[in-house]
Amino acid sequence: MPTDFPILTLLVFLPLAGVLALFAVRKSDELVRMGALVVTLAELALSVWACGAAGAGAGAAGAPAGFFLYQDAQWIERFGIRYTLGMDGISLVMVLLTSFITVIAVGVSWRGIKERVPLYYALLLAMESGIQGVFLGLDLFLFYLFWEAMLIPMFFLIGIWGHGRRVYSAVKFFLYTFFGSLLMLVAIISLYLRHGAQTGTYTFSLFELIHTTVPYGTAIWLFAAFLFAFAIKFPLFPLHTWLPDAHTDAPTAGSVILASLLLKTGAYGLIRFGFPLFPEAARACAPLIYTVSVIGIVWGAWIAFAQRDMKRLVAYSSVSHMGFVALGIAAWSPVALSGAVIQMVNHGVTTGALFALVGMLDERTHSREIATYGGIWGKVPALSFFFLLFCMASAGVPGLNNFVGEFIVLMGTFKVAPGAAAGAFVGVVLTLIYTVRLVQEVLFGKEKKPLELADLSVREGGVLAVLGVAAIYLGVHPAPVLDIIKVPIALLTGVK
Amino acid sequence: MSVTDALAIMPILIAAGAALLVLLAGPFLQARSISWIAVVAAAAAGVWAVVYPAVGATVTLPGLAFTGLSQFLIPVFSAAATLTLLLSHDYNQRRGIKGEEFQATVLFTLFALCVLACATNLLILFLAIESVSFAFYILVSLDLEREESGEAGLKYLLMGAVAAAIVAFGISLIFAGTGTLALTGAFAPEATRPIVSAGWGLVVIGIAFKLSLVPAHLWTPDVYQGAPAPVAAFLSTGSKVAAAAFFLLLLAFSRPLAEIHLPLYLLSLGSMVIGNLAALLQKNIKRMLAYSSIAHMGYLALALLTGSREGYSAVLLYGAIYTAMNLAAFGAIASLSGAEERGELTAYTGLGHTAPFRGAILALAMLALAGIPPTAGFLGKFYIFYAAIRGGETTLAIIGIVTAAISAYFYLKVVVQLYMREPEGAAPAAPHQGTPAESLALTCAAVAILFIGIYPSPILRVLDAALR
Amino acid sequence: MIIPFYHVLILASLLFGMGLACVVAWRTNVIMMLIGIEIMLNSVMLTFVEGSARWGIADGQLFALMLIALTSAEVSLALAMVVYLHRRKQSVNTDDYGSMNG
Amino acid sequence: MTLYLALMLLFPLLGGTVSALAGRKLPRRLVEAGVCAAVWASFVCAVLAAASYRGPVSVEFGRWLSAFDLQAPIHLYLDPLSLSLSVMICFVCGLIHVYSVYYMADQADYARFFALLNLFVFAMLTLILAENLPLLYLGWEGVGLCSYLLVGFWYTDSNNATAGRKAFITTRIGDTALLVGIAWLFQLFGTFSIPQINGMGFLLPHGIVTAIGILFLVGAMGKSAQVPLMVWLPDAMAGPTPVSAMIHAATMVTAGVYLLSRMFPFIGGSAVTCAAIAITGGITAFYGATCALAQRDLKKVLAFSTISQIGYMMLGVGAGAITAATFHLLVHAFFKALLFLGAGCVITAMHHEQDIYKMGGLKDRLPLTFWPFLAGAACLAGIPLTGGFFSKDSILAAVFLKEGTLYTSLYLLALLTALLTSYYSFRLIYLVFFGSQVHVHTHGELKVMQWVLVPLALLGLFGGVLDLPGYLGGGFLDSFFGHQAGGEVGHSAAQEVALQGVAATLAIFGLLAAHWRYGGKSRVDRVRESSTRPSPLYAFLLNGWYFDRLYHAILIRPYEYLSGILWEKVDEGVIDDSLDGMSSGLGITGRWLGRWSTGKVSLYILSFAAGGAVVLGYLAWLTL
Repeated sequence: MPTDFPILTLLVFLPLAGVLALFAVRKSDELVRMGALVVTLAELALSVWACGAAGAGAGAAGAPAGFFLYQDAQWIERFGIRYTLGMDGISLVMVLLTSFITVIAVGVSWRGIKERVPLYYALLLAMESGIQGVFLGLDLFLFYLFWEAMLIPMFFLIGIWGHGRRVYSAVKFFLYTFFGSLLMLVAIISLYLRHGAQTGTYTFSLFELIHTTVPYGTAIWLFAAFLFAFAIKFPLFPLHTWLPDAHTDAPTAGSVILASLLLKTGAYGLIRFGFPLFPEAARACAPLIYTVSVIGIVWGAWIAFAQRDMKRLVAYSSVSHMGFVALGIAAWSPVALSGAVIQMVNHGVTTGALFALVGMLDERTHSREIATYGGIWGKVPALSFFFLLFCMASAGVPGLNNFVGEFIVLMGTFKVAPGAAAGAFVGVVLTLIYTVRLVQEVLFGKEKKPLELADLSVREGGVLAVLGVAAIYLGVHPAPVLDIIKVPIALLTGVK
Repeated sequence: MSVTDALAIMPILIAAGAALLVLLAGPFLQARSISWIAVVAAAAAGVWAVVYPAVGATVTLPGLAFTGLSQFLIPVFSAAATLTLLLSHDYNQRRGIKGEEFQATVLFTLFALCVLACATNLLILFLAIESVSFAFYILVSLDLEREESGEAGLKYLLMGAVAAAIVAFGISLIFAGTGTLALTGAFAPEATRPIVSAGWGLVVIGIAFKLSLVPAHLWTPDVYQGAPAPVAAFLSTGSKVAAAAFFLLLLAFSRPLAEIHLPLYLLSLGSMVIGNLAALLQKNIKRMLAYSSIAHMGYLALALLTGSREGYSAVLLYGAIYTAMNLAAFGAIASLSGAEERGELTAYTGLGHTAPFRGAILALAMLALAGIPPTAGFLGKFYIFYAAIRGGETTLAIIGIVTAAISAYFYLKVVVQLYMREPEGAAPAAPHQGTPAESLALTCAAVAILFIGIYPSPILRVLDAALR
Repeated sequence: MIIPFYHVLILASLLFGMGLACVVAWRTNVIMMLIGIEIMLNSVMLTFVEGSARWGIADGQLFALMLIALTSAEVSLALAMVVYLHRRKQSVNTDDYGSMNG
Repeated sequence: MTLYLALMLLFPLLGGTVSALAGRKLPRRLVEAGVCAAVWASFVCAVLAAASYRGPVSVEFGRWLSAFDLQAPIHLYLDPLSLSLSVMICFVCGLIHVYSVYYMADQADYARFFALLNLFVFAMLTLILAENLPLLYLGWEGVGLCSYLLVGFWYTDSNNATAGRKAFITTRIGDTALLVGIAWLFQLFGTFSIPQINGMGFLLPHGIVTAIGILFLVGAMGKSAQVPLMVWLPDAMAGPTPVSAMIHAATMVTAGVYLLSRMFPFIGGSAVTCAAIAITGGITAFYGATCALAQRDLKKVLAFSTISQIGYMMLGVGAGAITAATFHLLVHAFFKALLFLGAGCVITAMHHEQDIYKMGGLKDRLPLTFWPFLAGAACLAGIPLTGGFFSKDSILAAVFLKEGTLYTSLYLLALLTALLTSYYSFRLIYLVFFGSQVHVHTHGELKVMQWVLVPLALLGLFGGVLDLPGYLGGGFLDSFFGHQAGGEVGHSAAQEVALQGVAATLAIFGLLAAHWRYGGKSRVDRVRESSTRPSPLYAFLLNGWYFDRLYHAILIRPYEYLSGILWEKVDEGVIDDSLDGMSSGLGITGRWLGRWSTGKVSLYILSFAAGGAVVLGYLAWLTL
């Protein structure tokens, strides 16, 4: 690969360019779908290609340590804003996840979305661009730009193609996250000014700002603003209430992307920006994060048990699972952080798959109520098999992906904060309780009312099989992923 | 007046000449031709200001000079006028607003705006800003068919006249205290300091009216609602930027007094809070935009408050961005309005799908107004808050940001209506086909919103030159 | 006789205040409000003229002259509007013109 | 050796995966043959491994979890303990697979069944052979998952599914304690390797060893159905009978015992933990035996007896007699599998009737079932010279030889339990096989199924040779395990004989009591009584001391109830509604502020003027 090939720019803007391509073929829904699939597959190929650079190992020219792909250009010199993209192991994993899940999202929308198809796929692709930008941007301004820009497509996806109280949910989602982000903006600006005043160079570059000396009292506030923004995205208790609504009312692909990717941006932000920028403040806030994440783990799992709507159940389970990620980040030890990152990936795969499954059931019966179903195992064995598989993955059965993340997080956290980890262990039990309830009431028992159910189509089967393979692979052989993130995590935590 | 002078102030001359031309030739020409003449003239004024490098030329005219600031402001004003003219031609035809006086008045407004941008003393400045207001009294009440239009005109006129008196009294006190009307060096001797101080106070409250800052904001919703949509577009952009520029000239070129800090602080605070909150549940889109306008002027006041170069720079940039955003918003409203003004929010249900282009522009404008990247609205807000924090106004900046977050709700409400609601009962009247002129205007505004949002460096360079 | 500077200012302020009071209080008649505005502007002119006298420059007088022109234009426009509105509503009471609110 | 170990795990994994993915497409015979072959191939590997065994072997196959100092590779460890268990598991599971082919002959969903059976074997072997704790945990949870799905195999009846769920969740509670223990060990040692941890236990303060030991005990309680986490096992009988035989009698439920034996060098360092284990075991043994006295359901009798027998093994571990516990574990696996499979034959013959009071006279109708079953019951009851007698006795002896009031009372409790065991074993025999004849249904499948019982019966009867007491020539296991056995105290032959005499007497006494109460004529009375309302004591025992109801009242109901409250009243009612309330509050404030704009220009001017006055007033105050 030529070193000056702007692969990162391409990664970010290829889907956006795809929007234009879709515009050209907007008359035919079928062509639009194919186009979207081609673009997302190309993006996936590009991400895989980027792995090659990771394998090459050499750092990019001028890049900070750990970044094997790096791009830097002048953008708005008036404010010292630069167009800086960089990819290290953590970004790479997230980028891969994004590309992968977006392909899945296109796959699950194929038949479910029948209205305003071109707009739908255009938004999906725009969304992908935004998320890739978040995972690659290293200039705080650039990051913030993507961070907020990605809200818009999701807002439209929920609002136009959603169900139930879709408008309420869409607006709530938007405002909630928007509010948090704006406070972060204040913090970014003050950090920027402080750095400028100290060094004379006004810049938004992460790796310059890291060296800013911020008095502890101020740092706490700045970190709190960052944390607030990221905690909403995460979501951490008690800032999570937008999530069940947004998930429940979003179209299937929307829920998939929301759960698999958008929530990860919060965690990623905390890892990439929150903790490195304010290490002491972050240390000081760690007990707070421990507390809310443990409460979130238990709370989400407990409330998920009471749910009647499958999507809402999965949504609350996300609150619970993301608590583990937060726990791992708060512990900020190499092991815990590795666990947090891999848990992000795992949660993305598993929860995405569960939302896809619920979407498929919904497409067939137009009901997401658990009470509608029962004993469908005999009718749709393939679908039920995947349902069971992903539920068990979600419950943290070893050999499947979620276990890996949860286990590593728990081991890492226990070392640093045994009390917090002990609380999280309770969640391990509660998780199983709601999962087996879901499995039992949907798959087992007698049919409550006769349902017209067809088993998986080839497309659906393909989508789920890919996710299933990912779930099992990550559960059995997560070592490659753990290796990729090892270098950046060592650098972040200062461990050799 | 030498040739150099004439060339330097050519935008003013173009606007004035075109206004006269339209007025004189009006009876003999078709409405279409009049509009085109007006559009070309208005655009030419702006283009001239951009292209002709007259900055710093020695001008012998009293009270006028072509400065860097003029070079920045005149294109903005000209763009506002041009787009207003483009939008209003078809709008006026649909609404039965006849006669060339509309175009002539717009051009006359542009003339006054250009004069304002070039003014170097208080007299010219005052006359220019009053002429702008004067022209708007007429424009607002030009829609004779609608009762609201006349009512709005009356309210605006009465308030405006009182405000003019107050500003004039303020200027007179400053003059009495300092003995000069020049903007270059108003120095108040200690003895007359209270007088000058009172003068500044009066000027501030007068400007508060022009910028519609709380508590002098009450006219804004009524006037926006009553005015024809293109006029509202022009009013919310041209007159606001003019008022901001007026204040800026006063502040930047004569030493601002420390004592007006608190009044301005409260004005800004009140506007941000009340404007954004009152807009939340508005049902009429124009009233909503009026309250939004109040809030945005609160942001401007926040930047002005810092009294720093960055603050002024932010004000100007925000003025330009705000012009683009509001032109797009009101432009889309104008274009979507048929024989009836499309005022109620519910009348926009589903228009994003039935009128995709204009719906998208309106949605873009709303997102920009809400300050969401990558639109220019985000950059503008960023600059304002950046300047505010840098200027030490952190508390107010945080309050402003919180209110900005709240404001997203009512902007999104429009987007929701456009794309996400099903009509309750009868579907809203289908919009007529968009005309090329309207499309051109809307495209220009949208391109500006996106371009400034994504690559603001060029405009920032001009801005830096303007404030040198 | 030279009238002290401050005396004129006080007079002008009183005049201005009275004009403003007229505008605020006499809301039932637009004409009276316009008269109030005239009074306010007159006080402004007085101040300008006094300023000119104090500093010995003509700028203030010039401003006053311009204000006269401005005032007349404003009043003519206002009266035209009053006539137009009166024709529609048979009222010069500003409180009757409140169809838009909230 | 590497090859044997790898293949031992891979065969069942492969068999399970193939039948899961393609089982429905493949011919039935092929699937059946495949899964059986897979397990028997594993058995062959296990035997070969045993044959070439020279000493503990540890083989690393690849990386699994690896993040910085957290390393949990796919690493197997073969020592006498794991070797003997794997041989036993492969053998018993192999027999049960064959049995299942016939037992499940009329089931359409065979692919799922056999896939799960094979995967279970894989998970069980992983559990046994794991060198590190995460891998052990993988097997531990894997067997739990398979058990969950197999108990609920007949999913259309939601009772079955509920039983599976109960098993899964209850054991998960224990599993989590185990997980905490693992985390703690990792925190202390930075390693998961079992041999390393075992070797470093002495470095730790006593308290920590105790705490970790208790956590492991709780883990074992869940898996091995010990008091108080035993409630799931009787319900788990809802699964197909081969499943009960394989998972809930022979293999999975003994995993707890295995875990504690495996970790004994570490946890044995704390006397408190040992005592806790012994108490748990003793109480459970007694609890299971009492409950078994009153059960009417054939399989539940066996389930409670399993609970009770595992209690013995725990007692043995608690007494430090690892060899004895393992010995009992192995023998128990044979005879309990035998009993369950025999019960399966009976149930098949009885058209899926499981109430023992409705059976009778099967001795003559199903002689090939009766004799092996009788052998199994004899083992269970500890009739002298059966395998069960020797294994149970070695545990009793170990407990007896531990000094102290605690162990003495536990010994007495265990003796009482032995009496009860003998009594309920023969109660079962009398009720099922004696008395008047009922109609049975025999067919070709039943023949094969019955033949499977024979090797198990032989192993059960002569299992004692694995570890004969010293005076009979010493035991094979004892010498095989020699190096890792815990604090077993040497004892004289005389003592041993005396102890065995006591135990034998009690067993015989139990047999006689059962005969007196259920044999001959009195059987008819008992059957008649059974249709009347049971006495309170009887009901108490029948319902497993009402533990289910207790848990339902203090745990399950509050949990369910609170989840609804937390969701609707707190999550939505407080957290979410406060936001909604705040936003509508803002909206109302806004509307109220909007009212300022009344439409009357006079007010506008007034506000304007007032604002001006305030500004001027402020400036005046400032400057004057």
